[in-house]
Amino acid sequence: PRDDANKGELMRHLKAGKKCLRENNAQAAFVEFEKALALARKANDTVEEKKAARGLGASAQRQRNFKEAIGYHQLVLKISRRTGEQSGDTEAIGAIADCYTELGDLENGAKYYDRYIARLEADDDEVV
Amino acid sequence: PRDDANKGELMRHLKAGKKCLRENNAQAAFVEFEKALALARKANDTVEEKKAARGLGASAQRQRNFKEAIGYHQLVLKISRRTGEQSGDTEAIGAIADCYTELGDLENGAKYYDRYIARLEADDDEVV
Amino acid sequence: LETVPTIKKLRAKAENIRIAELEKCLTKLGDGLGKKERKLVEELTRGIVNKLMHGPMQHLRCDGSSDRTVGDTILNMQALERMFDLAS
Amino acid sequence: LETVPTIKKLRAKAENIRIAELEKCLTKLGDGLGKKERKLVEELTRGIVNKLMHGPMQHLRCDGSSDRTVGDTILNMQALERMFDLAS
Repeated sequence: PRDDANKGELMRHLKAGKKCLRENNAQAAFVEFEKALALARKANDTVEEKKAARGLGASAQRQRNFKEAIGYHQLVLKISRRTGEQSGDTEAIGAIADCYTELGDLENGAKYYDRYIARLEADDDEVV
Repeated sequence: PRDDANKGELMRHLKAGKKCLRENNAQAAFVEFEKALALARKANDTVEEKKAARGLGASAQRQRNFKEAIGYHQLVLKISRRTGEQSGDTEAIGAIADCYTELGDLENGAKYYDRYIARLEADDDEVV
Repeated sequence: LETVPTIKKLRAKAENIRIAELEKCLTKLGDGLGKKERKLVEELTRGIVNKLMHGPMQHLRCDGSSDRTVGDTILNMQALERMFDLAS
Repeated sequence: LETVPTIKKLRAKAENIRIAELEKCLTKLGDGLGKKERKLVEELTRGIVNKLMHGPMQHLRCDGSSDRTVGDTILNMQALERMFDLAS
């Protein structure tokens, strides 16, 4: 029941973060996803950890903190490598390319867009 | 109960027609949709009459009977005018344009594509 | 008028992708979807494709009333034929 | 490299359309959809957009290995900017 309570809290933070993002409140979203990330790590829950990392990346990007956003999108890819479960990778790679492009680093933008485009036709980026 | 039985038979023919189309058996599909059209008319059921007309258009088109197909797609538009219920019109207009284009009548193709394109951005072609 | 067959090919290309993805999804969903839900999902796929292709298709037409030139329309057509692999 | 910002804009355009249509549909569906179904429908929309935009995005890249020329890539970019109204 302790674990269940923690999972419940984790899911509440993820849900609240998504809601804040939809309402264009990226700052509040970031706080929610940070809490979710901490709880997911404590529980060794890689599925929810990835959702939190993705949310943090999106929230940072919305606030135009592109370097920080790249870090969190890279975290998504890192979790995928660790678990062998690639859902969400295509979107993360596209988002990293967007961030580099925003930073004016077109070389790295191009590099990640090439990886992104190569994945578009293949099946299928599950949604995290 | 008589009406219910007829409706059941009508729906079976529509379903069979769609299945034949998916299996690339347009000739068999045409027969099913013809039966469905007759039953829908007998029952004054304009919703299912439109589905049958649409199926007949698609089946004729698949067999490269483009003139016949145009007639059935026009029937879809005619039913819409009669009922004031425009679902499926965008697709019918696009299909008519395709048929004229196949017949080499690019003037009429262009005319119907213009109508089609004008409707693409507006809401929303319900599926018949 | 020479762009008219390109509109047809582009429409067919988009429709093939839409149908393939939709059927893949409906197979995965199995009986998890009622008739009304199925219809709304089909509408959703049509809405996305139609709104996405509206721009390209519009720019294949040159109706004289807009300031789009015949030259631009032809360039658009050639680019779309390349990009969507429409040469037949 | 000058096509890179266009890829970003094109991606954003397609994503905006996808999200808008998806939310419209989810609102209509209300509670008619379970969590798993919702996820599959979201995947469906991503699949359609990704497969539809694969060609155009690929043709914005000119990697030297293909026989796509820089000139074609620039023409593709200009056509996409026109057709998807990407000038910003």
